[in-house]
Amino acid sequence: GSQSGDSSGNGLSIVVIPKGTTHEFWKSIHAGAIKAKQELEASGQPVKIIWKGPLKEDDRDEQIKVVENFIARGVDGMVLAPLDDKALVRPVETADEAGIPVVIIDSGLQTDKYASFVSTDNALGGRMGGARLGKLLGGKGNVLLLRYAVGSASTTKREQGFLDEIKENFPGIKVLSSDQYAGATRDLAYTASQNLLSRYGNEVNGIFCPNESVTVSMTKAVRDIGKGGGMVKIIGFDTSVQSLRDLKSGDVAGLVVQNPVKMGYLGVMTLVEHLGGKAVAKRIDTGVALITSENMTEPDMRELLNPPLEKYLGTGN
Amino acid sequence: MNFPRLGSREFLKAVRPFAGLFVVLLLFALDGELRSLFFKGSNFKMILTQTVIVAIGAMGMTMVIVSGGIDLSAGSVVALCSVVTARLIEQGHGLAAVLTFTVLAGGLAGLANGGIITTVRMMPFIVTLGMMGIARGISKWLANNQTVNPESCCGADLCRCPGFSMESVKQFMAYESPLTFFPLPDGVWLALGLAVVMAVVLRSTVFGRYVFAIGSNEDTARLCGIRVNVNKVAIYALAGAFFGLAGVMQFSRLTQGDPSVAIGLELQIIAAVVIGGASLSGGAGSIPGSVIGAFMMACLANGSGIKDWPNYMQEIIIGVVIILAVGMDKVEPFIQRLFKRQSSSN
Amino acid sequence: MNFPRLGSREFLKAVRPFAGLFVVLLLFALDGELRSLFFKGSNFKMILTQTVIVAIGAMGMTMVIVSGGIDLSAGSVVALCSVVTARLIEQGHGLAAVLTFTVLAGGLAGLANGGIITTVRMMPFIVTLGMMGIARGISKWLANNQTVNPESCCGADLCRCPGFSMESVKQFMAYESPLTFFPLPDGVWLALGLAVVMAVVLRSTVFGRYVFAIGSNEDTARLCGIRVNVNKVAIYALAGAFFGLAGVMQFSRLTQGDPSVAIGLELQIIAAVVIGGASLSGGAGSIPGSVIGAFMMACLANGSGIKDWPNYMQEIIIGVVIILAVGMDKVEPFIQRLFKRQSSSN
Amino acid sequence: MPEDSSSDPALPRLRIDRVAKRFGPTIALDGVSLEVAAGEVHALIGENGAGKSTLMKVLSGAHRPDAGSLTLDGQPFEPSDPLHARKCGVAMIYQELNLAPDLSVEENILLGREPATLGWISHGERRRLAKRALEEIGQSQMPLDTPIRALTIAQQQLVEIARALVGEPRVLIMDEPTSSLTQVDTENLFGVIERMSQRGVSVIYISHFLEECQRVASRYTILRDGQSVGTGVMAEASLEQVIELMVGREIDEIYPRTSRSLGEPVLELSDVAGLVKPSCVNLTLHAGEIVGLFGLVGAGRTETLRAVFGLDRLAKGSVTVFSREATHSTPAKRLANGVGFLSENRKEEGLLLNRSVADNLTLTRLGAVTRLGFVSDSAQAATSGKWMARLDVKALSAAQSVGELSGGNQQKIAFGRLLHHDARILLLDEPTRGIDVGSKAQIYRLMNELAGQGKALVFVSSYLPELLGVCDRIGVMCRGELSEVRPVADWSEQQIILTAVGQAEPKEVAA
Ligand SMILES: Nc1ncnc2c1ncn2[C@@H]1O[C@H](COP(=O)(O)OP(=O)(O)OP(=O)(O)O)[C@@H](O)[C@H]1O
Ligand SMILES: Nc1ncnc2c1ncn2[C@@H]1O[C@H](COP(=O)(O)OP(=O)(O)OP(=O)(O)O)[C@@H](O)[C@H]1O
Ligand SMILES: [Mg+2]
Ligand SMILES: [Mg+2]
Repeated sequence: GSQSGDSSGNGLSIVVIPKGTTHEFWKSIHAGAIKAKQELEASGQPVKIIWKGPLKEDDRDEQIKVVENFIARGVDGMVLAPLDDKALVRPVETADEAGIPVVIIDSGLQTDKYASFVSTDNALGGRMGGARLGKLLGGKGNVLLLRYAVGSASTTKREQGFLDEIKENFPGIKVLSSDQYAGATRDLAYTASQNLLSRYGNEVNGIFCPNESVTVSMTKAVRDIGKGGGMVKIIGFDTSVQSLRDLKSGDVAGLVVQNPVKMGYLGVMTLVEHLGGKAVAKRIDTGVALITSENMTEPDMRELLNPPLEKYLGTGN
Repeated sequence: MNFPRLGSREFLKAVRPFAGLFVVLLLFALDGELRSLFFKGSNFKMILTQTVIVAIGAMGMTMVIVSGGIDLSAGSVVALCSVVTARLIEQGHGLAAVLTFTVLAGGLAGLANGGIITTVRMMPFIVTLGMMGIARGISKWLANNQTVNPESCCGADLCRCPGFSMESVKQFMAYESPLTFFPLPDGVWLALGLAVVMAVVLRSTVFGRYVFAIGSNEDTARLCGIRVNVNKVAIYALAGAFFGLAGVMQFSRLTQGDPSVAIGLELQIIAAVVIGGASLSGGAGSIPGSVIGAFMMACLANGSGIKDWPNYMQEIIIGVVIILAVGMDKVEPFIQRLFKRQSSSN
Repeated sequence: MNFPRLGSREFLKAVRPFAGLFVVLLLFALDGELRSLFFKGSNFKMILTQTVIVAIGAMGMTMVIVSGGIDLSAGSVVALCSVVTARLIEQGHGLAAVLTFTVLAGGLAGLANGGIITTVRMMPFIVTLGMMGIARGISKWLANNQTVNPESCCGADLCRCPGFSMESVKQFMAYESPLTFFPLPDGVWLALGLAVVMAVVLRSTVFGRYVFAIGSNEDTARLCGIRVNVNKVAIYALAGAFFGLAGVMQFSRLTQGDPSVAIGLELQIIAAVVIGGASLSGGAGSIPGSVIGAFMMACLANGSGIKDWPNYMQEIIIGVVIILAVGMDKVEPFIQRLFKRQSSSN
Repeated sequence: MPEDSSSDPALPRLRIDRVAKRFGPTIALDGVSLEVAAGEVHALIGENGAGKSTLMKVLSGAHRPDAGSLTLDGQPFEPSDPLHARKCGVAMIYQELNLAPDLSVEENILLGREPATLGWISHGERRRLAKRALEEIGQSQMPLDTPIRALTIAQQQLVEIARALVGEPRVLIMDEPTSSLTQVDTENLFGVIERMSQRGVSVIYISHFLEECQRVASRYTILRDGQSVGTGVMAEASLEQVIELMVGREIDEIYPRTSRSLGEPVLELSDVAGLVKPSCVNLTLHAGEIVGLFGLVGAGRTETLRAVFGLDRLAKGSVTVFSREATHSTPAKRLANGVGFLSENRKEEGLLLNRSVADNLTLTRLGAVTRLGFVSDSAQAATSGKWMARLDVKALSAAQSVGELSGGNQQKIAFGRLLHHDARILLLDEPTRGIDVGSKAQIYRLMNELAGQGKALVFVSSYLPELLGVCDRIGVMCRGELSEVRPVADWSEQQIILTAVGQAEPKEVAA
């Protein structure tokens, strides 16, 4: 793949393909990738980072097209957050055949034709959320799980981790509903949350939300019915400007956070190492943490919560 | 105004969307579980609020469809305008300016639609399909591919908070007291007021009749001296303005400008308009019908959400209802004959 | 067959989609960066493969649109059939059975569309809008709200692997050697073959002529002894069968049955058909045109994808091109006059 | 001679000077000149495709002329669009109906000139104006709130006429206003025209019924191939002269009749009734005869033919075709049995306007142009060429869209389809509607020929002279019932009309 025209002059060209582009999570991944690029350039290894998400988010077919188009274009390597753990198998294998190594980030893929897999332990994240919720409720009460979207491997693992934790360690807690899907956008998630709450609003004590859009929407819906401020304990996943506000105000009882900057950074770094001929670990964990209103002022949590995005992505546009 | 006679074809047509709604509510009332959960003031308040965006969009779309056109760019324009609202708030404009400029932005997109449709004489389906991509692209560009959260710049350290009109815009869709029917959010009142105004405009102004004439037979309208092109441009621009307003509501609902919101909204809006009695070949339709159509769809979604049916059931049911609501037309001849027999036996 | 004269209106109409494609390729060739990256055999192979699903869908849609209808359920039916394929493979059916039953499933959805449209005499837009929700719902139900991955049941410990036809289906869209033009995946050949067959069917069989007649004027067609309803049902059913086949291809592409795939695909397919010269009011259109339309859209997406443009640029450009490609019609009179002047000066 | 106070009597009201117009390769107008004085009724006469409608569309602002000038009351007149023309006082009744089917009668009459203040329609005023316009043409009983689509074609035509009268036009153009009117309504219309002309309105009257032109017009102009070939005072011209100028040759006999022998009964209707109309029709049609059906608008002739052809459902009665009972049927089966139907409404129902002449001609019997299972374009073109030559169709080629042809030529294509189908029973609903005299003669000749070949024809028409000239037997329909079908010789014109208006029946019962 390194015979392609545009990589000769300015070093390696690497494409980073997120699942989508509008969630703030992906912005942090982007920042991490740029961070890696800056460090590599400083150390004399020029790298061109191409940031390209699928046109229609949450559309597997679109992401496959993006991967294919970059195989055709002939980049040196790919960092990919697969929308689906199976659908992206063939494109990744095709890339491998064409001599383009791929590092998988964020969400797993059911093949071994990749260079490395850099991500959070999502099941662990789900379990951490479950444990926290269980403790907050004192081991009894009713909880809800609003799932994210069909087929997303990372969130499915979190949802499973959460359910496993509740089932194994908190037998006194009843899961009221765990088969509703929020859908891919905040708007869909908000409507789904409202409708779920108009049924269970009176009996629910705790809610687990497996990603950012569901967390924000569910919190808003809970506030709408007048149960904000901790009357219903909400454990969310990932951070955004809004969910941090909610954490501060006490509407959200805890957020399980990943380290997306690290994920983007390690994704690119690992790929470059691999391209340089070095052996890289097949699985790299970027860690999870649970943030509550108590520990959110601690320095390392702060770093997690407010990644210096501007530093890497520039301000504004 | 002359009101259609009871049992006449016009009467049945005007009443059809209400009948559809009535049937849906009746079915819900028959279900014991739903009866208590669905028929609550607070729940209706929520449904009304969920209806606002589709209803406002449906008012614009009704005009377009009655005039024989279609606007597939509605969803994208709503997303675009939600981003425009966010950006305007961010820049510290007041409520009036935010509303005006957002509505203008929507109107501009509509103007482009109408302009291309009339000057190049192209099918509205294609032009607005193109505009669907264009508006979506522009909204992503404007939003820098992210959601735009204007509040975020309103930290405590800033003396002149640029997002000072945020709270007023948020108010449109905010529940003040979530457990009662009143007070309804401002957005609901706004939508109701607009519906009344638009119903009268479409029914009793020269412009409104021209909309029907153009949709019924464009050549005739032209030969009768109606400036078809000017009117069409006005129709699309006005519809765009409504989508712009719906964009403000969309922002208010999410409290953020989201360039990827409202995908497929155009089909929901079109469905509402058609359930409300409009004909896609033009010349027929009404604002009250369309608004009721939007409300009926929201009721359905809410009801099946409450009943904890899986999502797929909900999709199937809404699909079936769309077909049934419009297909009811075909049952009318029977009802009509029934009425006729009664009146003749008197 | 008699070929239309050079410069005649028919000629320009037939040639239009090709001209559009030519313009797109020319623009790409002018760009230094794209020239080397885009015009590569391996890249064209990818574009062709990416075209297959839309192209197969467009063949069915062309018939529907030429007959004066529209099918908004195409995307949902494709998703449904990708799930059906997955389930059939899971149950251990052979390749022939999988293909047959999936295509039948699609045909059944189309049959339902056509049946309702003709017996209840409803607008196709509404019926297929309803079917869009219904098919999507059914596919989610069939898939149990998950993606269906038939391979997964094919563990080493199972003696009779139930997914034995998986590999053959996957083969349709598999790149054997990603860096060369040949061999093309089977799916591309299948689509090309079908295009030839369908072009002849639509152009030169009695059924094909009936499709045009119905789209041109249904009343006239009825008066001329064409069994309009029977033919319409056949048209929608056949179109459904094509969407079913596209579903198999969709499965092959994702190697999984995905109930949430192909959202909005119907609009892409319709755009391809219309770019290919069809009229949404019926009576005009052609298979080669539609296939070229699909190919052109894939070229555009590929080109702007390769060129590192941000997503929003891509969406805007595709939107603009849809409008331009169809609007080219209006430039024709000028071209026509040009040709005439030349031929008269000879 | 009525005087118009507003204009100088020396100036013609309207002057058309060397106007030319072409549509692509078709030269529709090739330097036409014409003068109309105030208060004059001017007949514009010409074959199908001569350019009459095009000239009038230029006048009404629907088309822009390529060359030439128009003058209205001495002022240059360049209508940019129909609105402009109407404002200048030029109103037009178009040949093809131009109504908004979803709007009510009242709304259609005042479409484009609603009485309004600041954009708000004044409903009362609109109603008043609409009523007045309808009263003027003697149609005060027309329901004002009914949507147009619920009216019959004749009623629709009347609405169009009413619309043209709104707003006091200076020039009123009527393009075949009587093509679907009955005699009574036609008489009414003539009254209107007279009153208008007395008021100083200039009327341009286009019709293929030359007697009508003779009755209402004071002067005439003849168009041929887009050129004016003659003009003069109507009273001084003989019909033969006019026809010769129009057609460019002499027509020896308009209603040819060769002797023919009556064959077997091929179509028997007994007590046929539709859902609404007809209520009772009994008819036996023999091979080799032409049976005419006369009646007023709404008498149910169209419905009778539609029901027989299988387009509408039959409520009761039976239909026997070629001695085989086949009451309930579909158009497909009827066509297969050799029954053909020509619709009175070629634009809405009779033709595929955006398809080629060839497709339209061969559609019912594509089998004849199918080779090895595929429709052969060359066979289609050859077959169509044959019929086009036979019917003298004016078209560029068999590949031209039917929609681009003139009205009369379109009608010929619709007729030609029955010939290609080789139908043995032809149900013809107003086959000569909108056709010029030359072509009419041709169609009569053709009908005569077909009957001579042993085919059976039902000929529905509202134009009595042609029925009397062509048919062997005539039946009259009134309110859904068909009278006794008698040989032409047994009818007098007077009797037919009395029967049609329903006044002959009591006498018959008494006798
Ligand atoms: N819009 C058009 N496009 C192309 N050709 C046209 C158009 N309108 C009229 N023509 C052609 O112009 C010529 C004159 O047509 P026009 O309708 O004026 O005839 P006419 O005298 O009114 O005939 P008729 O008695 O049949 O109504 C015809 O050859 C017709 O085919
Ligand atoms: N089923 C139908 N669908 C559409 N139009 C119809 C139908 N039946 C009748 N018509 C139209 O209604 C009009 C009135 O037809 P009807 O049979 O009542 O009168 P008629 O005796 O044929 O009168 P005329 O031919 O003089 O108008 C006709 O112009 C016909 O085209
Ligand atoms: Mg004419
Ligand atoms: Mg009739």
